[in-house]
Amino acid sequence: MATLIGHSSILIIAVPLLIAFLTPLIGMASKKARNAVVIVGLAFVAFLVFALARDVILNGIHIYTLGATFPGLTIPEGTMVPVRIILEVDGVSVFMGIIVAIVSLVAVIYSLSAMKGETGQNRFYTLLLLMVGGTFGMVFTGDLFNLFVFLEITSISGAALIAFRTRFADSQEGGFKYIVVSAIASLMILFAIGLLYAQYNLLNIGALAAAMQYTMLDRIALVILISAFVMKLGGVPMHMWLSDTYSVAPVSITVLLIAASQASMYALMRICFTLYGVTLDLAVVGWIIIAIGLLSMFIGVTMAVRQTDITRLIAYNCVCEAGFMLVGLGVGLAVLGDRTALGTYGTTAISGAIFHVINHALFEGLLFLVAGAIFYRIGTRDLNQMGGLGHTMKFTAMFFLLGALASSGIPPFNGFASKILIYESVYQFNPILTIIGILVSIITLAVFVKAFFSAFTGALLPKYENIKEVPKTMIAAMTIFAVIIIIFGLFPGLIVDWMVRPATDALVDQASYINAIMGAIP
Amino acid sequence: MRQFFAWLLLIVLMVFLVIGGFEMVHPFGEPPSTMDQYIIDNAQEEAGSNNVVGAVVFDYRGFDTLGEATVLFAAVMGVLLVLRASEKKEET
Amino acid sequence: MTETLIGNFPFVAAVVLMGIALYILIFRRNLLKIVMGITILSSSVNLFLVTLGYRAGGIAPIYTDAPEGPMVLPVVQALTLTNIVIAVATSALILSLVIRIYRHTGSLDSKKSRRMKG
Amino acid sequence: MSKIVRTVANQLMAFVLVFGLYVIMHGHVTPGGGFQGGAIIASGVVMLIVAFGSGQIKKFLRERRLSLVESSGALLFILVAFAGIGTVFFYNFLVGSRIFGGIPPTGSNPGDVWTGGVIPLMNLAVGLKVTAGLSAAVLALALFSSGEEMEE
Repeated sequence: MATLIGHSSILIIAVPLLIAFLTPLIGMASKKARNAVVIVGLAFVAFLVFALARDVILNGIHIYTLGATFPGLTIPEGTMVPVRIILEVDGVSVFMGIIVAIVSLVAVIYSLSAMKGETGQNRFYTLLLLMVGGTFGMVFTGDLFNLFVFLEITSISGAALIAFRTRFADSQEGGFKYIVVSAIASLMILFAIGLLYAQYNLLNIGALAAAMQYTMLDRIALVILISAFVMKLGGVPMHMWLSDTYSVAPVSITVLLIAASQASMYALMRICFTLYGVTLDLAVVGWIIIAIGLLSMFIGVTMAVRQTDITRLIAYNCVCEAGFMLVGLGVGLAVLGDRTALGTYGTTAISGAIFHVINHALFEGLLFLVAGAIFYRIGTRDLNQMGGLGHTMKFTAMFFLLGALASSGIPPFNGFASKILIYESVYQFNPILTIIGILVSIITLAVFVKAFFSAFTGALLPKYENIKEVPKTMIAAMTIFAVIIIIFGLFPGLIVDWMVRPATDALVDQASYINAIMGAIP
Repeated sequence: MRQFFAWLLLIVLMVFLVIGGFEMVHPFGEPPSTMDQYIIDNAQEEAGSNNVVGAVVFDYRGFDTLGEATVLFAAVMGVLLVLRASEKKEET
Repeated sequence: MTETLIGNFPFVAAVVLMGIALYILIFRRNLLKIVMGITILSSSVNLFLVTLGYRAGGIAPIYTDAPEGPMVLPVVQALTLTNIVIAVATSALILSLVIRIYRHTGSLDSKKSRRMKG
Repeated sequence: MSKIVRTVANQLMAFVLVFGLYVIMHGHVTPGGGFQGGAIIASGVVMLIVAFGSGQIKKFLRERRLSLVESSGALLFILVAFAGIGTVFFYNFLVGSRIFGGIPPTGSNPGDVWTGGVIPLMNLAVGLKVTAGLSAAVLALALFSSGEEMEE
């Protein structure tokens, strides 16, 4: 068991890749065997993630040096810097890992019946596993170039999966957009990595953070990195691609795309808090991120009001919720250098943002799954053509209501638990931000109530009289999300203490991240 | 209007980057080399490879190469997925 | 000052190439030209990375029958190799998507397809 | 294409194969490696596609089989990486052993193929993978744009 945990950080990345390479071979022989292998593999990975999470929270940062004579040998003899690729798993990484593990399991369970009858399933599952492996790699790696490589894996397999339904022109265009945006973003990231490498001859995040001088070139690299990652997570100046891709992908893929966007959010946190840390012009960068967040909230919610397509509506809601996280992060970043302010409200703001990351993945995932279930049964996403579906699809209607209430921050659900953390801490920083946030939440609620009434209530339309509830595996997938949402909503204190607080401490504590790589520096 | 902003963005970005190019801390031809010099000195002994780039690609940064091979695999799978013949599922 | 200007010219060349690529990506509407823009962008980044590793009078980092002299930095060459393969993969996938879009809409103009912007 | 082009392409393919294999297997001694050699062989396949037309090539090279070969190459690569997990993932466990275990003398030397540990094996796996992968992608694009029906 100890050896398994010792190697778990690499196994979590390598096992999905291994199964992905195996899937085409197994799929030739038997479809059932393939599905079984995929589910068992992902369940094993999820088990490893939870075991690793427990270990990291109890024993601190987990280091794995690839190709060295033993995993802890970060710096070889005869030099002062790390040479090999190092996986570095701390509280935040493992927190993101938990999100990816849950989301990927649910996505596969949902796909089992949602994809029935489609061609090309072998390749579908292969690419899905590659995407999961890529997202795990993004959150676990401690090396900048490795981050870029895994970002590429995620975006290429994501683009191919978005274009899965080749009979619709929309999907092809969505895939094209996604890959163009991610190619530009990742090449700019590589350029910024080159700028950092040119000055310090290092690629490891911890070692770079220790050597950081914050010169002119570092500022250029910072601007490029922030804009590229904001582009990848769908922040406002570059949010156009998000609604076009999320709405056309198969929904189980959309759920994974949300997780991939959250991994970009994680990368943004890493860049700001760990790579640059206190050397930044904290107030300036913090306010820039707050501004991006405010714009995202505002534009996301106003665009959502106008949508009649249910998936596009939810996609714009994603932009809006990403804004909340960015505001929380920005406030935390702005006061990072100020010990007292950080203690009174800074860490709370960051906790709120981090907690909102997992809540966002859960309730947006649930909403997308519901939209996918409706599409599966009636073949349209247009809200105006729906009506009275609540009579026949009772579970689906209930799940939609649950997701909508959680998303708008209504008390007994998880969205409230994280939004209240953001509101109360941001209020101490700047009250106007909180007022805007509450307003945006209210409009979100209005949007979802409108959508709920037009889709599920009213008289049952005659053409939908034969519509049945969706298959059991789809219900099971949605139930997993729903149960976690309710648990998180009922016991937010426990979750914050066990998972969110360690993640926040790990994010703020730049020194121990560096020490884990470079050894204790006096 | 949109054109104007795009031009502005492009020009600002380029001026920014060109200044960066001229202001490189280490001039062309004299890069810093703490990490690379270690690899050049030890590649033969540790990886047993005369080709230092080969040693970096498959030994020191082998995980990147796994990722890169995976990217290629994903792209080929994607091409075959996107260009597959037709879908049997009828429209509902 | 002029010495650094001339000496750092390779970096500036990479940046100028990047400017050309960004110009194409922002102002051109033809899907194939967008693909070309991405390819040029990745070439410019490759050029930048390779120039980073150059040492004055350096030789290729291969010990087989190596002449005397300092070796250029190997890590950036490995990074460039990785990026070349990734660029090939990206353009293969993107071209297949373009072919599909062309089959559906009969046009390569991004304005003519319904929701394409940027 | 005309008969001359076809014949020349046919004859050249043998040389392309030999050269590609040379580049793959000497990747740890001379410039080159799995990616470069694989790309060389794949370009030979592209030459055949241009000369004979994709319909002809389809008869003996199916993109489905190519993608299986690609999977096997990727699998071989990751298994070699897994084999080192006794110490650490990606550990070069063959240096100093019987297989490819030679250690070259430090400094400039004539070069010996029997060195490099796992590097030659990985070169081979990657070469297999890149050859099959690029050929499959190009073949699929060529077949699709010439209007041929593809299999699943």
